[in-house]
Formats: sequence, C-alpha cells, structure tokens
Amino acid sequence: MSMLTSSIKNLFSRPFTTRYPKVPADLPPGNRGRVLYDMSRCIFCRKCERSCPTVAIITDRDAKTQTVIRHRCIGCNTCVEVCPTETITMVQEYSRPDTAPTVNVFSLDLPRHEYRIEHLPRHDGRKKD
Amino acid sequence: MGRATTIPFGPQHAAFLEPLNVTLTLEEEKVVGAVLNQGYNHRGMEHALSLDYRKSQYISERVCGICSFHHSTAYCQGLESIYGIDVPERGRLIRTIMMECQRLTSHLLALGHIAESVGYENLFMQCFRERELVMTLVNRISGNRVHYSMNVAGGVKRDISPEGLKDIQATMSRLRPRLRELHRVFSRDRTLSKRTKGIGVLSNQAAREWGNVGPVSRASGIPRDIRQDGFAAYSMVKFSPIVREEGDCYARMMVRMDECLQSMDIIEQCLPLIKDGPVAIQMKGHPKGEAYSRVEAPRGELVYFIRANGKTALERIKLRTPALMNVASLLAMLPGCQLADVPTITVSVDPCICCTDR
Amino acid sequence: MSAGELLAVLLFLVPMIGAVVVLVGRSVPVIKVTVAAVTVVLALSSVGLLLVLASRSFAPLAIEAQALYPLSPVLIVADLALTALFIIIGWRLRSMIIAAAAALNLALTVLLGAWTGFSESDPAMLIDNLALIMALITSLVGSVIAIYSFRYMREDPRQPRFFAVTLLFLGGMNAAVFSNDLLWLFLFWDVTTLCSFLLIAHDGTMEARDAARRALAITLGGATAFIIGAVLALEQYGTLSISDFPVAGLGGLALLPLSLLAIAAFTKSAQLPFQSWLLRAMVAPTPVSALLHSATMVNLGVYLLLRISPSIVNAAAINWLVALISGATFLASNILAMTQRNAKRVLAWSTIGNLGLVAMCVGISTSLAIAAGVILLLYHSISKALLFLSVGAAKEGLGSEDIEAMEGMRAKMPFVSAALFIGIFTIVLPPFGMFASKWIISSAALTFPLLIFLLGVGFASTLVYYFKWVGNILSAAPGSRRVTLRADPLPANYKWTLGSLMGGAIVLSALIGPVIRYLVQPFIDRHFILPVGTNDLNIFTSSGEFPVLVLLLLVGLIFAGLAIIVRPGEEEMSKPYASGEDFDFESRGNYFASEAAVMQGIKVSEGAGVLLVVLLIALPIALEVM
Amino acid sequence: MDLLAYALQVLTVIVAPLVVGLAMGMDRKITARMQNRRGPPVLQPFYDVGKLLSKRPMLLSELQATFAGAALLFHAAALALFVSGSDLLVTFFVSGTGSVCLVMGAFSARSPYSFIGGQRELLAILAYEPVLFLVVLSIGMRSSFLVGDIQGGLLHDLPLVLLALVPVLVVLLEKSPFDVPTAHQEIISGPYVEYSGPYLAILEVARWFQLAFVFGMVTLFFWSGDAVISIAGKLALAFAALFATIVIDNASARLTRENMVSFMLIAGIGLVAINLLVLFILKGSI
Amino acid sequence: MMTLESKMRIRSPWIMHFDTGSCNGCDMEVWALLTPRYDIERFGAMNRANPKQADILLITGPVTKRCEDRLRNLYEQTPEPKLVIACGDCASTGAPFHNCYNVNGGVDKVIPVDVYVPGCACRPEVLIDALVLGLSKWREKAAGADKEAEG
Repeated sequence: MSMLTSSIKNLFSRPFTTRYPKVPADLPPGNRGRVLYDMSRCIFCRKCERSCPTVAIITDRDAKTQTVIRHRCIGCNTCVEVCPTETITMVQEYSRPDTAPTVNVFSLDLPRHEYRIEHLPRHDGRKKD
Repeated sequence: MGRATTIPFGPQHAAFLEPLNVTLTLEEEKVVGAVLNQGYNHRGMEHALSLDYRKSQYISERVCGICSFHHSTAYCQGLESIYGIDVPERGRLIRTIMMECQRLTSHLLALGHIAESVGYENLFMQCFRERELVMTLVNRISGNRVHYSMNVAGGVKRDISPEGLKDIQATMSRLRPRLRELHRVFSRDRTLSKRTKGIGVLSNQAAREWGNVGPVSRASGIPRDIRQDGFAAYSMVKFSPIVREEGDCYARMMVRMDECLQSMDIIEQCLPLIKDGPVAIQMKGHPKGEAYSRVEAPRGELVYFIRANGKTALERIKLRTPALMNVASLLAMLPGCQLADVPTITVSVDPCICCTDR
Repeated sequence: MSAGELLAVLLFLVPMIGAVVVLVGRSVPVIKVTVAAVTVVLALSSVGLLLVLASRSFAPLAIEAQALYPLSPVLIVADLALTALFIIIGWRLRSMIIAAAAALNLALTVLLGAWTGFSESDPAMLIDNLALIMALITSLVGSVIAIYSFRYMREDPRQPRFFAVTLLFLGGMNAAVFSNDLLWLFLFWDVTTLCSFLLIAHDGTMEARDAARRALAITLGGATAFIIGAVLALEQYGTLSISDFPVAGLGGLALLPLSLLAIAAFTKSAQLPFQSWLLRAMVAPTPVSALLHSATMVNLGVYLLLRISPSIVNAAAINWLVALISGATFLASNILAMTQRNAKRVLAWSTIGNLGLVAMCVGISTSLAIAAGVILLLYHSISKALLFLSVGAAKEGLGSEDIEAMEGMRAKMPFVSAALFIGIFTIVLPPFGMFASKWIISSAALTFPLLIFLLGVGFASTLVYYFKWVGNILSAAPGSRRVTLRADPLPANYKWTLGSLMGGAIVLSALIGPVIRYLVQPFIDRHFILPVGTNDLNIFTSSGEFPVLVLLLLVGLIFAGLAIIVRPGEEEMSKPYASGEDFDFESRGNYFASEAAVMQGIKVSEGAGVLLVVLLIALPIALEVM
Repeated sequence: MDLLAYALQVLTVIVAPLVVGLAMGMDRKITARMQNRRGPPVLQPFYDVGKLLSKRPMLLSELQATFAGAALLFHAAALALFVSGSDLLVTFFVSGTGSVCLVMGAFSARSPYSFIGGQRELLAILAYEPVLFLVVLSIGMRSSFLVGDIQGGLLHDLPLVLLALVPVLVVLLEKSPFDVPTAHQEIISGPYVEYSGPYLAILEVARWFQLAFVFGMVTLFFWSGDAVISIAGKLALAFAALFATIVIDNASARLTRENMVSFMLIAGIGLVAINLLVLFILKGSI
Repeated sequence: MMTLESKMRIRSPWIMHFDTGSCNGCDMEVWALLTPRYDIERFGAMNRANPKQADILLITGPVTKRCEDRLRNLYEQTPEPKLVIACGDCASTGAPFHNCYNVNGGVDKVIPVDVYVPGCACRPEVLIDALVLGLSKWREKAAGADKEAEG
C-alpha cells in the first residue's frame, strides 16, 4: 500500500505523457536520426559504403548516385566520420515507417539533401515447408 | 500418478520480454519440474562479430540492447589490450558514466519488469517513468536511446560537452528523490514483499555451484563485483559491492534498487574528475594476439575472448554473457514454487535471452 | 384389506418373493423375467399407492397389525433370526465389535419383545406423504437401477446373488419406510444393513471385504443406538409407535431416545463422524452405489430424522446439535469432495453433504426448513442416481472411474456426457428441484444465522468440485465439432435408463409446485404451521419468492436459443494458444490438497463430529442431572 | 401506469450495463491518471466491444460460443430479475450460473492457459460467492429478499457488510490484488485466453451485466424517500465503491490464489459476522 | 463513407508483441510505448500478449530459424483483420544481423508485413507513427471495401 500516496499525488498532477503525434517529437540536438548526402561534394570514394557495418549504403559510380537503404541504416555515424569531404551529415529527424523498406537515392541532379524515394521489394512470407 | 500437467511457458508470453521457453510440469499449480528451452534467440553473433574487427563494435552492441554499451566496452577493451594501449582518462571516465547510465536504465527496466510480473502495474509504470529520464539523458549525450555507438577501440568517439556534463548533474539530482521514493516502495510495500520474500531462494552455496554472477550472486551473499578490478575509470571512484544474504526474489530486487542509487553516486563522483584531454587514441595496423576482457554488465560479469591473427577478420571471438549463468540457475529455483511465482522468479534473475542465446 | 393396504403389502412383499425366485431360478432368463416383473409391480403399486392416497386427499393411511396377521408373527421371528445372523457374521468375520453389537441387539430385541409381550403397537404401519415419497423413490428409481443392472452386471458370475439381494433390499426398504412400530422399523433397518453388507462385499476382493466389514460395524453400531433408543423410548414415552411420540414438553432424559435415534440416523446417513463406511462402500458395483449408497438406503437415516422431527424441533439443544453436526458434515464433505479424483468418491462425499443438508433442515426446526429437507431428499435421489449410473456407463466405455480419465469425454461419449451434465446441472444450478430446496434452506437458515456461514462456503465448494469435473468432460481436443447424442456407442439399456432419469429430473423440477403442494405440504401440515406457499408457478416464503416457471423457461430458452443461434461451420477453428509452440495439452484436474492433507482434514472433521456426538448424548444426561 | 413501470424496467436493464461500460472507461482513465499517464478516452470500452464484434470469429470448440452466449444471457437474466424487483437470492444464484458458464466455456477449449484460468476462476468463485451469498442473506435478514421491498436502513445497519462487498468487486473487476483468474503475466488472461473477436465481446458485455447486478447490490444500501436524493446517493455509493477498488488496484501487487481464497473468506465472512454480531448485541435480534 | 465498424477498429488497436531474435532494444521501446511517457493507451491500444485477441502484431527481430515456426503459429492464431508491424531494422530487413547464419533476415520472409519501421533501435515516436500509418491503411482498406460494396 506504499503506492497509495504517490497514486493520489499522480491523480492530481499533470500526466507525464507526450502529445506526440499532435506535437512534434522532442528530439535533442545531437540526436542521430538519419544521414543525408550533399551530392555536390561527393567524390565517390566508396569509403562510406565500405565502412557501413550493415551494408546500408550503395555507391554507384556510373550512375553517380548514393543509395541509402533506410531500413538497413543503424545510425552509427561511421559514414559521417569516414567521409573525407563532409558530404554526409547526420540530422536529428529520424526516418519514417513505410509500407515497404524504403530506399533513398541521392543523385547529382537533385538539390542538396534531397533524394528520390524508392522501395525494396516486399516479401509476402512463405508457407510452412 | 498421472496428476502432473505439462504446460509451455513462453516463448511468447506476457511475462517475458524475450523468447524463453520454460516447460513446466505442474501438480495443480505447484511446479514439480522445469525444463529450460533456450536458443530461440540464437542468431550466430560470434560468427558475425569475427568478420571485420572495425565494424564489430557496432555489431557487439546489437548482441544485447539493454547492456549494449557494456558489450562494446568489453569488445573495445579486448582490442585495446591486444594493441597494448591505454585509453585516455577522459575517455575512460566517459565510458564509466555511460556504463552507469546504462546500468540505471537496465536495472530500472528489471525492477519495473519484476513489478509487472507480480501484477503491480502502477509500480511498473513509475519505474518506467523514472527510466525515461535516464533514456532522454543518454539520448542527449549519445544521440540514440538504446545503442550509443560511442565506443571505438582506443576510446570513445563522441565527447561530452560541458553542457552535457551539467545536464547529467541536473538529471541526477532530479532523479535522486524519485529513486528514493521508488526505493521506499520496493522495500516497504507489503503486497510486493509478500510475493517476493522467500520466493525463489538461491542459497550462497547454490549460487556458487551454479556460477551465478552479478546482482543474482550478490543477492545470495557473494560479494563479487568485477567493477572492483578497476577497468575503465572504476579505480578512480569509491564504491563497494552491494550484498544481501537472503538470496530470494526480494533480495535480488533490492540489490538492483540499491545499485541504482549506487550508480548515481558513481556518476556524480565521475563528473568532477573529468578533465580536458583527448577521448581516444588512434590505432595503427590490424590486431594480432589474444585478449581476455571482462566488464561488469548490469547482469554481472561479461567476458569477451578475442584472438586476432593480423587480418581484418578475427580468428575467434567468444562471449560469455552473465545471463547465461543466471538463467541456468532458474533450474535450481523453479521446482517447488507456485505457477504464480514462475514469472517473478524468472524475471528476478533478469534473463537477457539475447545475451544468453547470442 | 383395503386397496391401499394391499398395495403397500405388495410393495414390500413382492420384491422379497422375487428375491427367493431369483435365488431358486439362478438362470439369467429367469432372473431377467423375475426382476422385470417385480419392477413393473413396484412401479405400478407405488403409483397406485400415490393415487390411493390422493383419493383420500393425502390423509395418512394407517395399517393395523391385525390386518397383517399372518405376517406379524413371521416378522418377529425374522427380527430375532436376523440379529442372530449378524452374530454369526461377526463371528465368521472375527470381528468382536460386530458380534458384540449384534449380541447386544439380540438381547435388547428380546427384552423389548418381552416388555411389549410380542405384540405390535398400533398402527404398525403408517403411510403418510413422507413414507409415500420414500416409497416412490425406492420403487421408481430402484426399478430403473435394477434394469440398468441387467446390462452392467451381465458378465458377473454371481448374478443370482446380486439380484436376489437387490430385490430383498427393495422390499426391505419399502417396508422400513412404512413401519411405524420401532421394532418393525428395526427389523427392516437391519435388512437394509444386511443387504448393504452383502452388496459391498459382492466383488469378493480384499478391499471389498474390508469395506463391507467396516460398513457393517458402523451401521450395526448405529442399530445398537437405535435399539437402545427404542428401549428408552418405551421407558420414557411408553410407546414404540413413532406417531405417538410426544412432540412437546420433552426435557432431561426424555431427550435421550431422540439423541440415540439421531445417532442411528447419522450412522445410516453417513454423517460425521460415521462417514467413512460410505466412502469405502464405493468399491461395490456402480448400481449398488447408486441404489443403496446414494439414492435410497442412506436416505433411511435422514428419513428417520424427518419422521421424528416433530419431536426434535421442540427439543431445543438437541435440534441445535443435530444442525451443527449435519452442518459441519455438509461443509466438511463439500470441501473434501474438492480433493477427490475418483468420480464415485466425489459423488459419495456429495451424497454425505446433501444428506447433511437434509439433517440440518431438521435441526433448523422451522416448518420451512423441514419442507426444504423433504424436497431435497426427493430431488437428490433422482439426480444422484443419474450421476452414479452415468459414471458406471462412462466406466464401461473408458475403463476407469477417474475424473481425469473422462477428459474430453463429450466428443467420445456424448450421451453419457449429457447425462452427467444434466445430473450436475440439476443438482447445482437453478432452477431445478435441488436448487429450489437450497433456496428454501437459505431462507430458512436466516433463523439460525450461524449456519449461513457454513452454507455459503458449502454451496460455493459444490460448484467447484462439480464444475472441475464438468471441465474435464468438456475439455475435448481442439477443433472438435458438436456431436449428436445418437453418435454415442452406448448400449440401448443405458440410454433408456439414463434417459428416463434425465427426463424425470427435469420434468419433476418443472412440477415442483404441485410436488410441494400435493406431496410435501400434507406431511408438513400435519405437524407444523403452513410453510411454503406455492401457486404451481412460484414458490413463496415469508421473505421471498422463487419463480420456478419463469426460470425454467429462461434456462430452456437460453439453451434452446443458443443451439439454434450457434451453428457449426461458420467459425474458423484454430489451434490452442500455447505461447507460440505447437503443444498437445492434457488437462489434469486440480485437487488442492495432498493425500496427507486430506487425511488430516478427515481426521479433524471426524474429531469435531465425535465431540458433537458425545455432546448429543451427554446433553440430555447433563440436563437430567441439573 | 403499469406499462410505464415495465418500460422503465426494460430501459434500466438496457441502460445499466451501458453505465457500467462507461464506468469501466472512467476506471481506465482514472487508473491511467494514477499512473501519471493520459489514458484512453472514456468511451474506450465501447470502442473495444465494437471492434471485437467486427472481428472474424475464431474458436477452438463450438461449446465456447454456446457458453459465452449462456453467460451473457444468465447475467442479463439476473439483472432483469434484479430490476424487476424479484428475489435477491434467486438473482444471485442466476448470476452465479452465468459465472459458471464462463468457467465451462474456458474448459471446453482444451488449451493450457484457458484450463488453468478456468480452475482459477472456480477458485475465485469459491472465494467471492460465499461473501456475496452472506451479503444477500444479511440484506434478507435485515429487510427482505424481494428487491422491490428493500428500503432504507441497510447502510446504517450493515456498514461492514457493504465493506465486505469491496473485495468482491475487486475480484469481479479483475483488479489486483485479486485478479488471480485472469492474471495477465501468469496465464495471459485466464479463462478468456481462447476467446477472440465477437465471443470476447459477448463475454465483456456479460461482465458488464454481472457488474451491473453487483453494483446494483451496492446501491441497495442507500435508500431515501426522495427519488432524486435516492438516485444521487445510489450513484455516489456505487462510484465510491468503484473508486475504492481503483485505489486498491493501484497500490498493490497481485496475490496468489491461496491468499485470495483465505483473505476473501476470512475477511469477507469475518466482516459480515462482526456486523451481524454487533447488530445482534445492539438490537437484541437480527 | 466510413462504417461505424472500421471507426471502432481504428480506435481500439490491441497489440501483441513477439521477439523473434532481436537485441532487446526494440522490445524495450515497445514496452516504453505502454508506459507513462508514450502511453499508447491514448489511442485505445492495449497489450494483450495473446494473438487471439490482438489486432496488431508488433514483431521485433530478424526471425531466427527457431522462432520461424512460432511466429507463423502466432500469426495464424490471430483473427482477421490483422496488421503486422515489423519493428526496427532487423525486423524490416535483417540489417544488423545480415552476417548471422541463423536468421531469416526480416519478418516478411516468414509472414506478410504491413508496416516496416526503420531505426536501430526504433524510437517510440516512430512506433507511434507506424501505428498511425497502419491504422490509416486500415481506414483506406475499409473505405475501399465500402466502395466495392456500393459498386
């Protein structure tokens, strides 16, 4: 019955609950949300691709694109650290859920930090063997 | 007799966060036999960790999300001892602070989990409310709520700013009265102690025989705490292991509660010690050699053995996680208890199946 | 000899003659024909007796000893011969207790005979509504059980003995309930004891012999209390005729005959602390358990209590003690029933508990309570017989009487499951007859507030042990569809006997209004002020009403409606939830207590019973001394 | 006039469970606030039931559906009998039949948690039925079994009996410390575990009917000649009882089944016994 | 026009959470959803821990080989209409564990998934987003069904 006092106190105090999604999430400044590419600086050295622990980055030298698979990125910040030209920045905002694994394609023809959204193919599961 | 019933408890069960299956043999509701069925969470982490030593600090965090920083610390310490270098003092202190923060989140999770397992929903909610303070703190410091990704071999890659240090101090002083209040509830609540005192008793002898580690062993009167080895910055702070003698769920719960308060003490001791300086040392070349590294994770002694042969891929990496020892000792505690106590006992050893199964 | 007298004589003489024929005939066809003929006669005669009494607007039918002239001398001789027989049995069983009790009985019988000059008190037989109800139960339920036995005992080598004893019992039982003379009652009391002894020992195993010996020891001990009570009654009241017992102004030693008769009743009805024989008697073949040890013979004890209730209700202290003993029995037996695994033992405990409830009604000593007791007696017999016979049928299909063996029985043996379900439903839940009487008892217990605490816990435990059992029956493999009753591979004999009892239980519940008005009330009216009001649709008491018809319609509509609404094939059948595993679960009942704890519980309750029984004897003496 | 009274009774039978549903919503809201959360909307129980009704049915055995329906109908019948001023004892037994139907529904699915839940529910019945029975008998002793005839004086004479109803409500509302049959962390949701979709909704509504009956018994304790005061007082009493259970729920862990049975029997029966004894001593008769 | 039915459905999503081999990070965040800070009971969600009563399966982890059958089992026991949310990177694509030999690499290799949640570990806010997204999918589905019924 030791909770009695705090229960009553809680009853008459403001709830601790956020109002998300009505109000935006309360993200700290250093939050590792997701990486964005400034393609104008990219030299396609593939350092980021090689350093990525989860193979979330695919560098295409021919098409001049950097592809980030959002649903593979673990936000470890390594690519940002290894990038010699500060092409990659980590921003607070996290990636959003989607109905299929999302792929963001950064290419030279798009402005800074803009990307084209594509999707990985969805599997529909498989029956029991 | 034919009176015994067999029921599966898990892998998907309200009392468990993770897939653990205990096949219980019940006489009415008395447990007469228990078979632990593990391996639902076996992913093959040791293989994955050995593929590229430069990426493995991130993968090692993913062995377990509750004690992720301890895993990467153990891994990095291993590499550092292979290289034979010392981490700068500032790096070690930051590691210590982060480890203690993680201990706070882990213990508050475990405490909330115990409260939930006895159906004390309000207490569970309160534990998680206080835990959320620590979670937002580590989010501010490290940039992520769960996997901090701060460790690299040679130190930490993310520094704590002076504002960050103030932030930690402020959070600690905000947290202290709240945790004291929780401590009061956990130690005094009558219904809670009715469900935890004398339940799942593990004697000192049994704890030694089963090789228990961490809070479980300390609750059975074994004053063993790897932090006393003085890895990271633990040699610079004063603390003594928290030991209780009863060995029941109540003792395990209270050891964790006391350790929460102790963690805050350690963090507050660390803060004034932080001096300006580098946080990491760059390392050259591939590692070659063997190392044996251990840290005190929230659940106890976490051991990494690393053997490297000068290539990118490590030759062998072996983990011995604390939960492996503690979960096994459930077999000593479960027989003879009531079905109602099975969740409490299981949760009171804080089974971390992702650690256990790897 | 009037028609009523003739029917009454037929009711007890025909079965006895039938018994002799069976013993002489020995071949199966002869047995079947004889038993069938006897049951037809019994059924017709009992219904005839009902009609005769109804035509007299239920005035009691007294039969003078003279009317039975050729019989009465025979009976006196039989009385002495039977007690002598018990001495021999005791000698052969090497049981000094049985032999001593039998010898004492013989001596006291001779003493009583000498005292009264071997002449019966008048009326020797008195057929009032209570006796009529008992005779109806014995004859109708007994007939059904006898027919059921054809099938159940078909492979038994000792069939002649079995059926002879059964028929003898039916006769003896009918005669016992008609007897008004204590000596006659004593004779037939002993006849039922003998039958019970022979039938319990029927299987001839060591366990059966032990059980039979214990049953004989306890019931003979009770008979000794009975005959001492009779001697004292003659000494105190100057009569052996129960109907002439004084109903008021009793005190001191004059209470002692009532105490002793009550103790005799407790032994026969297996009340605490004498309950142990009934549990062991469950080794007997199931029809025996159904007939003797639940539906009829054990009723004889509470019948005696009800019979002398006009005297008891005015004997304060005694009635309290009777209420306490039987109330304790009710509570203890219901709690102990929760710990049993064997279906017959569960039923045995339940029988003890329900008889305790009847005896408690006598102890409560209001007219309302006694009416409730009579109703309970009637409805309990039918439902309990149904349950026992169902267990027997289930045993034939499953090979076991264990509750656990009945797991998922509804898919395999739907008919028996339905019979068990209806049996339990009619015993426990509204709006059936048993329930109506429980409702009246609850109202009646308001005058004796201590008992409501026993009742509350007792009723709830009844729910627990019966529905634990039902749970096992219902727990069929996942995905099992509802099966029709026809799918049951049950022999036709069982279907008919179980079916008739099911029908009887339900129809009689619907007719509870008339039953109360025509069967129960005349008995109550003779001794008490008007108790229960009924307009055939409702039952009234001073503080409440029980809408029988409304409730019956309700339950009928609920189940009929659901049968129509819930149609197979619409739902997706899924696997049981087992935490994600594929798991084949076997349900095992909960028994809440270890063997040791049960033994301890029995010991404690027996201790309490012994204490109260000693008090029951000591109190009149103490009152006399003071 | 008679017709109006009948209409009023029918209306009450329909409205009472809805009020209970609303009270459940309030209960969840207040519980959430006590835990420093925001909590669901007050109408949440109705959304839940509506959603469950729209789900595709899934069963292990058809008897589950039969018994779910039977539970609903018995509880509804109990409430109807109660509202129509019938015998309280009969009402109580009919309501008990509804609880037993839930147990049988749980048993008829052969599934481990459902089975254990059924056994525990039986134990819960063993724990609370005697207390409820004694409460009913105390009311009958004090005034009458006929709900229509019960008038004032109960609260004044039987305060401890009213208090004994609180633990009963804790069991029926499935709140700790006595939510043993449905213990979420032990046996998921006990007897309800194999119910899903519409059948779960039926059981939920059945529970509302049952609670309406038990809260009805609570309201019996307040009576006043003035209709408005009477209704206000009754509602206040019912709400006070509900609030007491919420506070108990939020300040205690779940106890074991032995604790439940022994506490309910000892405390419940003890309270009633003490009350009757005191009454007997004060008034000389009960 | 949206039917009353689907309105109710959107207001009362009951969840079941199953860990198929995740690192526990997402599991903690799923639990954090139930607690005062995020409290998804605001949306009427309840943790039923029982597939038979759940509408939304929150699956974490890359589905280890041993959990595969259990996951399918639970999925089959969930009555329609149901929603599967793969929480976290590993449940979506199996990313951090792509080198592990004992995983299937994502929930959708075993059962159909409706919503993929990124993040390692996925933040509670993202999970709330996923819930909202999933429910809006339901709303669309319901609207589509209505149109079909009309047409």
